[in-house]
Amino acid sequence: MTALFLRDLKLATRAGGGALTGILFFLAVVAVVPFGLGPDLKLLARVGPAMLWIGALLASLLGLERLFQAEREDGALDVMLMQETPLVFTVFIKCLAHWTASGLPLVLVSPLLGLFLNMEPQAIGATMLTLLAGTPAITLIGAMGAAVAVALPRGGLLVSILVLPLVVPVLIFGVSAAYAAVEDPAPFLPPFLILIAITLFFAVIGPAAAAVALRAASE
Amino acid sequence: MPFRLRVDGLGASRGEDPIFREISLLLEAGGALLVTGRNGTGKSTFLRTLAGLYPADSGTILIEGGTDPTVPVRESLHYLGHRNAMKRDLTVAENLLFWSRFTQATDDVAEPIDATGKTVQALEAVGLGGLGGLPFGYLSAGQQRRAALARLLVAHRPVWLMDEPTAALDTASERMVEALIAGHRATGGIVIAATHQALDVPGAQMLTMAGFAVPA
Amino acid sequence: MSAHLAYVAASYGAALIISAGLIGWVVLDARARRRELKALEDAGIRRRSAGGGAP
Amino acid sequence: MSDRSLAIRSFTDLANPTRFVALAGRLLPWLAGLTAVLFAVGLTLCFTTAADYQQGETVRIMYIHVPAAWLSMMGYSVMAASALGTLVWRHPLADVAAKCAAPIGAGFTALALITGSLWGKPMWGTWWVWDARLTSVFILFLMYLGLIALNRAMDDAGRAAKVSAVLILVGFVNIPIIKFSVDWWNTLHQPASVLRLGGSAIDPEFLRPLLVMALAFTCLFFTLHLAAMRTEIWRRRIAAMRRQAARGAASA
Repeated sequence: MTALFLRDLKLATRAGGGALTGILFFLAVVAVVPFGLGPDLKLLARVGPAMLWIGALLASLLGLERLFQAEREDGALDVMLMQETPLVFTVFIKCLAHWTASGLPLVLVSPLLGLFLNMEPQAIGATMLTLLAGTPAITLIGAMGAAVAVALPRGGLLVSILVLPLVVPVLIFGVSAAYAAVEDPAPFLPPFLILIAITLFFAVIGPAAAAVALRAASE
Repeated sequence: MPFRLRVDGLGASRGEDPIFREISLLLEAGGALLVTGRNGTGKSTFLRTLAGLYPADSGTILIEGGTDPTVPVRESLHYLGHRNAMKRDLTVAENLLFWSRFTQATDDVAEPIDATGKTVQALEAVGLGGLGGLPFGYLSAGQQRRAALARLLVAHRPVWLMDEPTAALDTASERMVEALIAGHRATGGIVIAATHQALDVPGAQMLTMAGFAVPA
Repeated sequence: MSAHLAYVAASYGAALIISAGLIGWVVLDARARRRELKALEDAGIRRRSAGGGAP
Repeated sequence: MSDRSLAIRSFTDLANPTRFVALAGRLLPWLAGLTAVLFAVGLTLCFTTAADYQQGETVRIMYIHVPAAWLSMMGYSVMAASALGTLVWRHPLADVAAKCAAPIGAGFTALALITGSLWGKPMWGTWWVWDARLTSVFILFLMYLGLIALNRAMDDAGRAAKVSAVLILVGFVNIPIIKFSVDWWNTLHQPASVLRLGGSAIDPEFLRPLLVMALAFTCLFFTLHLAAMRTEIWRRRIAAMRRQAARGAASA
């Protein structure tokens, strides 16, 4: 299993890998915000955490469609289906590798982008923490969408509409936790713990659903 | 109990249209089966059904005398499809190293899996000895097919399912494929190959797929 | 008060339009498929499992 | 003699499409008639009861809005049950049921959203209020659209049935999470003074038209669903016959 993890990491960081495109897209989204909202620092600071979260969400959804498509096109998916290790675990490892390659960099680069939006250190720290807890959930949810994209030849187009309703709770709790850390009255812990709970919840549901869809796709 | 592969009344269909019906065969250890037939008569689907990748709607596939009866059939099979299951960005050695570790049956972990050693041997066996360091994308179609064949050698599985093994191969490589098949059968393995060219596989059973011409 | 009636009328109008739309779509779809089915059967294509079997 | 063989003896008999089509053919006229009667009674009740002292005439919008919202959730539950039928019991018609319920459910959800915003205009002066329940229904509408798009992207019905069943169930499991997160998000940003949609406790006088209308809508849903399933079976049968004809011609 570690072999699969390391291979996927190598693949992602190699030439064609998706890691870099995720970060660049995130940078683009956040860089565009001040031009849209204007240079008013106070407004940017208030909007900061939400923008970082929306940027990270869109960036991680971007790279997900190729998660299983490449394996299917070169025939590796068939071999993976014939393994004794259950497919669910293989899918989980692939999601982990994909998150490490393209989710984690988003979290690491978010402080830099936070400065663009004139956020105080405390807000940057909180956003980073919530992103760290929330982005895995997005990858795990996206895995289901990616599995559908493999199952249906034309299914890839509608991955975002299928995944959107499931990602809304992650966004809600992520942003509310980030804001809670900044405004005194609102408690930080409850939304943050719920966010972690959602991530764990999808850690189970995501790979299981993706495995069923992939097996249906191999027919 | 000698190692055997038994298939009884196997049938599969796509939606409502049947692809093949009532295929039964018994292959002893060291046995081989050549599947021939016109295009579109279901050769590949037959192999994918054997591999468990395509749902059969009738019949059974059993492996008798295997080490552990509870293990599902597909885990003692190697399936070589039309596509090579290799990543273009990784080098040939990296690809084979990965497949060696990934398809390593868990019970083999007792003796240390010498993945690198097996990879080198496999590359030698298919005549790609010096090319381990090259990215897979640089290889010619024939070399890529030989690298795909090497994948069957890096991890031991008793039954080989090969779909057009000699595709994109020159005559010299075809002899090499026949040698590989003979070698695998010598160690008590079973080989099922779907092919167009006449492969010299002595003592192999023949199965011609008639396809299902629906009465008009 | 009369303004409120406008909203009430709009709501019932919307309900009517959507229900009529759904009913219309189902009825027209059924009629078209029935016609196609009859045309195919007239052309003498006998369904293999005419009795039942998978849809 | 043939009529007896068409009688439905047990649930598994429904698995046979021909028998299902025959049953649908017999049931549909009765169901349609019942729906018409219920609507007639419901609508008269809607307009004969007194207006609400507080909301005035707009309370009559509730007679459409609340049943439509219930229907949108019932529609999704029907799809979830069908998805279970496909995955667990491998019932051949379950996929047909799920595929046909989606557009009808989406229609009722749209109705719920439209009447919700028409209700909001006189009450709060804006066409759309991010009220917790309205938002949940909106997300449900997105899920419906996703599933309809998925069903249309399916070319080979059988193969992708399992995939859409999986997605329906995943969506269904997530409804409580979405509901909870939207309520949380709503109380966080919305000043608490927003008038809740339900208004004061519904006294019996308003309850009667509401229940009759809900019954009428439910009957309408099942009438349409049954008819749509029958048509879907025909559509798949036509596709099978066309494929057969093509193959027959090819091999002749």
